[in-house]
Amino acid sequence: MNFDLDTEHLDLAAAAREFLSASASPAAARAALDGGAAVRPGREELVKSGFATITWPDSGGSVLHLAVVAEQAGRVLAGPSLVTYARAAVLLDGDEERLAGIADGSLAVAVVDDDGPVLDAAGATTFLALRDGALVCGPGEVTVRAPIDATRGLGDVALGETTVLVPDAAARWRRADRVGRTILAAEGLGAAACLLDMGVAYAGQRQAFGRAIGSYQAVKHMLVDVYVEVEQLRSLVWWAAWAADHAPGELPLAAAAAKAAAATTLEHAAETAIQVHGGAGFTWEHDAHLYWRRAKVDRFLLGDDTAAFDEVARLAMGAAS
Amino acid sequence: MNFDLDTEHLDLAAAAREFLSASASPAAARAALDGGAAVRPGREELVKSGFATITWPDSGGSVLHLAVVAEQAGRVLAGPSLVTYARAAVLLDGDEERLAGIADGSLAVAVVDDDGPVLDAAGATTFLALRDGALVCGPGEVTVRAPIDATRGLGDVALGETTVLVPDAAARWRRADRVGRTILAAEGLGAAACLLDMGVAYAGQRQAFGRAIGSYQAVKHMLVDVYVEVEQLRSLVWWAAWAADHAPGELPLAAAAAKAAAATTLEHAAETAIQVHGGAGFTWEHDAHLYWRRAKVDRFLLGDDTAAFDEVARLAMGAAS
Amino acid sequence: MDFDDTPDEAAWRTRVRAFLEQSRPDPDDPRGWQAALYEAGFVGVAWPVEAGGRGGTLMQQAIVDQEMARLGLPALINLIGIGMCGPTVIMHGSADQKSRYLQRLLRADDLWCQLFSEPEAGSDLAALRTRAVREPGGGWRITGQKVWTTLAHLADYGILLTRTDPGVPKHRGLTMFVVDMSAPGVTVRPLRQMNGDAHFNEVFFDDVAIPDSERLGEPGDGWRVALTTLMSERLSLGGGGTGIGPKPEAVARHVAAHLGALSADRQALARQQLGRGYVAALGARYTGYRQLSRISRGELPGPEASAGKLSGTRSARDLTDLAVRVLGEDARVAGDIWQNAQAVLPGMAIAGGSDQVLRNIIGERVLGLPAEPRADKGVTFRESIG
Amino acid sequence: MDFDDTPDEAAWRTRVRAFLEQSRPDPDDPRGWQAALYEAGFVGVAWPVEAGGRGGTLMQQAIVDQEMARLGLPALINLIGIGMCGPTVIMHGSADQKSRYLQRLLRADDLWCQLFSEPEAGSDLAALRTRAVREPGGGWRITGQKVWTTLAHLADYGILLTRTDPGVPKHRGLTMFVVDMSAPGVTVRPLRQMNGDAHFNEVFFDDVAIPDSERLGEPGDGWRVALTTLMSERLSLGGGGTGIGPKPEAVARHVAAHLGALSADRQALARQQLGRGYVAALGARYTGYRQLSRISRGELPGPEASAGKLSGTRSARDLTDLAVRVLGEDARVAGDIWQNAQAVLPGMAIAGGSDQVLRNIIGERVLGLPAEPRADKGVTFRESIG
Repeated sequence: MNFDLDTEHLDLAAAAREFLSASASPAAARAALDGGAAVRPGREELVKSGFATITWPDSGGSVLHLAVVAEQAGRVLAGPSLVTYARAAVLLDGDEERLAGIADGSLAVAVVDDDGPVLDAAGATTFLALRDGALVCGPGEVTVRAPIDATRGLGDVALGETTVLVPDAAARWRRADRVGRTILAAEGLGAAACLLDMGVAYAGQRQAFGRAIGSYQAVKHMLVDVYVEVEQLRSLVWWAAWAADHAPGELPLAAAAAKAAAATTLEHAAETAIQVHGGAGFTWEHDAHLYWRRAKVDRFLLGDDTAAFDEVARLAMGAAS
Repeated sequence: MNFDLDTEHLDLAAAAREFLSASASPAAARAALDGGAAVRPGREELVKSGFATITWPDSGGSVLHLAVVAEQAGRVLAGPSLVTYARAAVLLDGDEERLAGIADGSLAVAVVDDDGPVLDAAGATTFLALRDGALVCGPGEVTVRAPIDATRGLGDVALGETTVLVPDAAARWRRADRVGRTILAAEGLGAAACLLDMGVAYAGQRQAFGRAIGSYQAVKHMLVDVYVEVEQLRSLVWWAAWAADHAPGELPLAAAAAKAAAATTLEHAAETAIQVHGGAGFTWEHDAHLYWRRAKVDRFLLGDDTAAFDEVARLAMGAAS
Repeated sequence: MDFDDTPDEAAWRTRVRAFLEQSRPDPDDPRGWQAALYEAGFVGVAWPVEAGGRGGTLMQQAIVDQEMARLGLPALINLIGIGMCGPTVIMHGSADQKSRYLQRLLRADDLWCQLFSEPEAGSDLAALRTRAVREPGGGWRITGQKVWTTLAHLADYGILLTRTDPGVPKHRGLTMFVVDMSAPGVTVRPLRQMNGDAHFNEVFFDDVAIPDSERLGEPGDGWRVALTTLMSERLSLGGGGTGIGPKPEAVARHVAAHLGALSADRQALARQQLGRGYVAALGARYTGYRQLSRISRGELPGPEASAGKLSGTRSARDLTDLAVRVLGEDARVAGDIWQNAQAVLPGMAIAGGSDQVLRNIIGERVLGLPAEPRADKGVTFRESIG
Repeated sequence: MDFDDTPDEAAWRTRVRAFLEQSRPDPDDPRGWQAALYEAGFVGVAWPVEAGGRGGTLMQQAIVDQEMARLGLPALINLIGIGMCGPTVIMHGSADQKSRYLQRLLRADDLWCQLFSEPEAGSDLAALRTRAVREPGGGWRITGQKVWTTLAHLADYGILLTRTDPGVPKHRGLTMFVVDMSAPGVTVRPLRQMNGDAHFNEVFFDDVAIPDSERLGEPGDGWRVALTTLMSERLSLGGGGTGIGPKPEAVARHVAAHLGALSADRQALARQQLGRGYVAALGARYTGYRQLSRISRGELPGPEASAGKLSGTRSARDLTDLAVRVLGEDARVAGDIWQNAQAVLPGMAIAGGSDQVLRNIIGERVLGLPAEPRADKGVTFRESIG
């Protein structure tokens, strides 16, 4: 058994971290929220880096590779989401022209899930959707909505004239959804791990009543509970990504579990980080609320946490009976 | 505003405590569980004391009086439950003969809720039930079931030939149910408060690493959370009892809230007490598990906690719209 | 047991209600609104007459508060002054200070703020660093920074806790002053919270002069003076923290309006979440009534009054979360009042005593559990900051 | 990344499986079952050859454990001996002790127990009071009481932690022995747990003689010896606490069987509770695989291995609660396996390190948060007990 990242993955993580932390940051997320500054790194830089298209046919990358990158993207609240690229790769599998268009930056896509605001709709010109069981593609009118987390680029999409790309695409759509949930969970993992680091660092340094607040059980145990959740989320993300690459039969359960765990873990990590930071933690200038905003949005993306828990239960009971 | 017990209630509580702690105890509950010893104080002593029939027409007592007694009964895990008497008083209102029979010990009643095991079925000879909207009364065959908490006397009841006592009794039945939930919550309050006392006493005295374990935040804060819940449960029990006596319009919400809060608070108090007591807390000889057993049974009596929360929500939304 | 007013209370309530029902406060003139209420006798009800108050009872004050809330009237602008600063001046001020400040405070001629917390002194307030240095002439010079100061941008005066002697243990080297917020060297900077609003301020003191006559209490006695302030805060809060977060009735109304759009499964889940939050909110509300009953009998609220805040932050969080969830697809974007409410709540668990500090207080002072050994005991402030 | 065996591991698994699949253990002869496994080479796999073991890897041992669990075969009777007592003798025993004890232990000729906890020394193990007094002839006399001793009623030997010097700080005055459980003065009394079963024992020592040759490690060095034992416990647990409580698959099967009897609302609630518990259980399981991967690479599990126990006690509680709830009306009475499972769980949060102690360990040793000041530091044991 070797359920751990290999050297290759660790090198990839380091490279992604270097690129992403130079091009995105909580400060950029704040600027996007505050004055409508562009989301960073943005589509252009992201595809240029090659990280977004790592699961493209010729890139030789796996979903696990993309998950490793996505964790780093989550740490710095990068946008647009790698979820969008992960889903596009599955949906457009075989459509070399469009995949090349995304990779060279000429095609800006978003994936339309339901009637609600769409992830990465801001700046997208081409939309992929499931209509009557067919994968369709077309332009759309985007109304960007007032953001909770501006890096998610959510907007309402009114689809224009669409073309059918794949007539019988339900299975493909479901796989894209599950790979997307896996990558969403990986971004959540990065954000949660970053919040934990922030909390631990502050608790180790901030003094109250003559000692570091992290020495008090109330603070220490709060952080430990987050640590346990973050590590278990990490395990679920790896499992889901591995299943996407190697065990399609395990993907439905693994992806739903990862999605659900990411939603609750990130929310818990964000609320704990704010609490540990005391007064400073709920100021605009502190980074904590930017991650908290991410948590409040992400839990509702690609189906909400309630739907994911429900799916886990149905799959578990189905497998058991 | 005088939302507090009066001297009269406090005197009653003291008298009830004296009687009940002399006649019942966790040790008696353990003996009942272990070797099938009789439940204490038992029907005979309980009616002789007058406390059980305090809401009888001529006793001049209110539901609040009975709630005050019930709290003390809960503290020592007394049986049978005062819930049975509280409901009988409402159901048999006007039926002087039967009420007198219960009061002089010649009639041993239980109230049948649904198809499941019935509270205080053990030793009962006469059963009250709602059949097609009518209050009926009759003998029954009791099969006592293996107890979780032996003091609850749960058994399956096969009703024999019944007589209709009140033809159109739905409203009366509902009121009896709500008064019963109030008294059940009062017993739960007593049990939870006793568990809190046990936990606080132990945490103040037990030493680890050179100081009392109650000085550690992990233990202290656990107990504080229980304290807050217990005091809020107390407020809800008083409110529900007061509403039963003076504000029937508030009783449905108050009784459902008290029932729900009692279920969760008692369970939380029991689990915390066991945790605080460490190894000693999960031994047979320690009293904690007897209260824990009470918690595990009571949450399912007179409708479970889930049903009570659902009812609170429906009533709240009904009142709001 | 009853929820009724005593005859005296009922008479008072009638009088209050009659006045309030015909009042039409101008939203652009909060000072005028408070002044009008003061002239009518409904501000500082429980303050002594010689302090400009009415010499009434805490219950009478609570009735005024209840009636104002019931009618949805705007809160008093000088809330901090009335609840915290004024009582401190009453207890520790000189006759001169009392005559200059108290009536004007009640009438909102002057607005007040409370300058205690600092970036490095939150839960551990006594660790504050703002220095007051005595001048040869007897006056004082203040340098330092305060934070989380409500109303500082409008306030005329503030009560200011400073360190005058770093050479003694931290609780013993503090001194309290009244500071003129328009004095040279005082800078107020609004502080944005995570929801984007700026309810609080940072206040900087750069060599600000305060005459010795503006001292409150003896030099070195500032901690005892500050405890009066904090005790008064508890008194003025009343109701056991039931004011935290949205009213449960408002959430129930909102959920009821959106319930029909949800699937049957989601409706069942929403009812569970609403029921749990609602029961907790009712528990806190009726526990607040027990505290009010004690006040009605003339007793003072004890440390157990903080219990409502502990459960209140929790139930407010759960109820607000539900309110957001029932928005469905719109829950992903901002623009709804519940989204904003959600972003206020994390601060609630910290402001006015963090959950952790409140649990310590209740554990030790209500349950009688032993305190933790104090690492900073007997150490001088100077040593403690290394 | 893969979940596959290495070629060596796969070959080993094939061999193990072939043997286990044809084995037919007699439930009335647990010693015989262990002996048969030992003769086949599947007990003490990772123990050194000179200790009677096979000189194999921890991963090989883990594969044996996995295959036994997969086939539902009975656990080894001498689990405590193999996991905790034996490794302690290997590390600290004399050549004579090793030759007398180790192989017999692996073969279940002798059963062993571990005598550490006392009524007054649980989480704070080093506060133990059982006294060992040196006799003029060099032997020792033991008086005191141990508790929570698994298997003491069957054990032939035990490793016994005693206090030999109350005049030094508590960690320094301890000494470890091997005790013959049939020695005069040893009394074993079963201890019933809250579910009515008696898995543990109290053990009383009334002036029990132990020769000095049965000492494990130097006098006063008992704490260091005990740490070896506790470290071995962590090693032998593996899998990150996923063994706590019922298997999530079993709960899912049970819930699925009862779901049809519930209302649609209750079904939705049940699925939420199952989903939450199941996700937590999967999270713990796959985190356990990460630890196993480390073992497979030859690394030792660190303090983070305790994380699974923290979440495991929680998810086991929630899943078992659901399993009871779906019984409907029958949930009010006993007689179902889930009712019994429920009554075992409160002990799980305490046994093998309370949740509070584990959180301290992870907080300090994994997250690097500062330790609390120790009230008992440098105080002699005699002083500490007043």
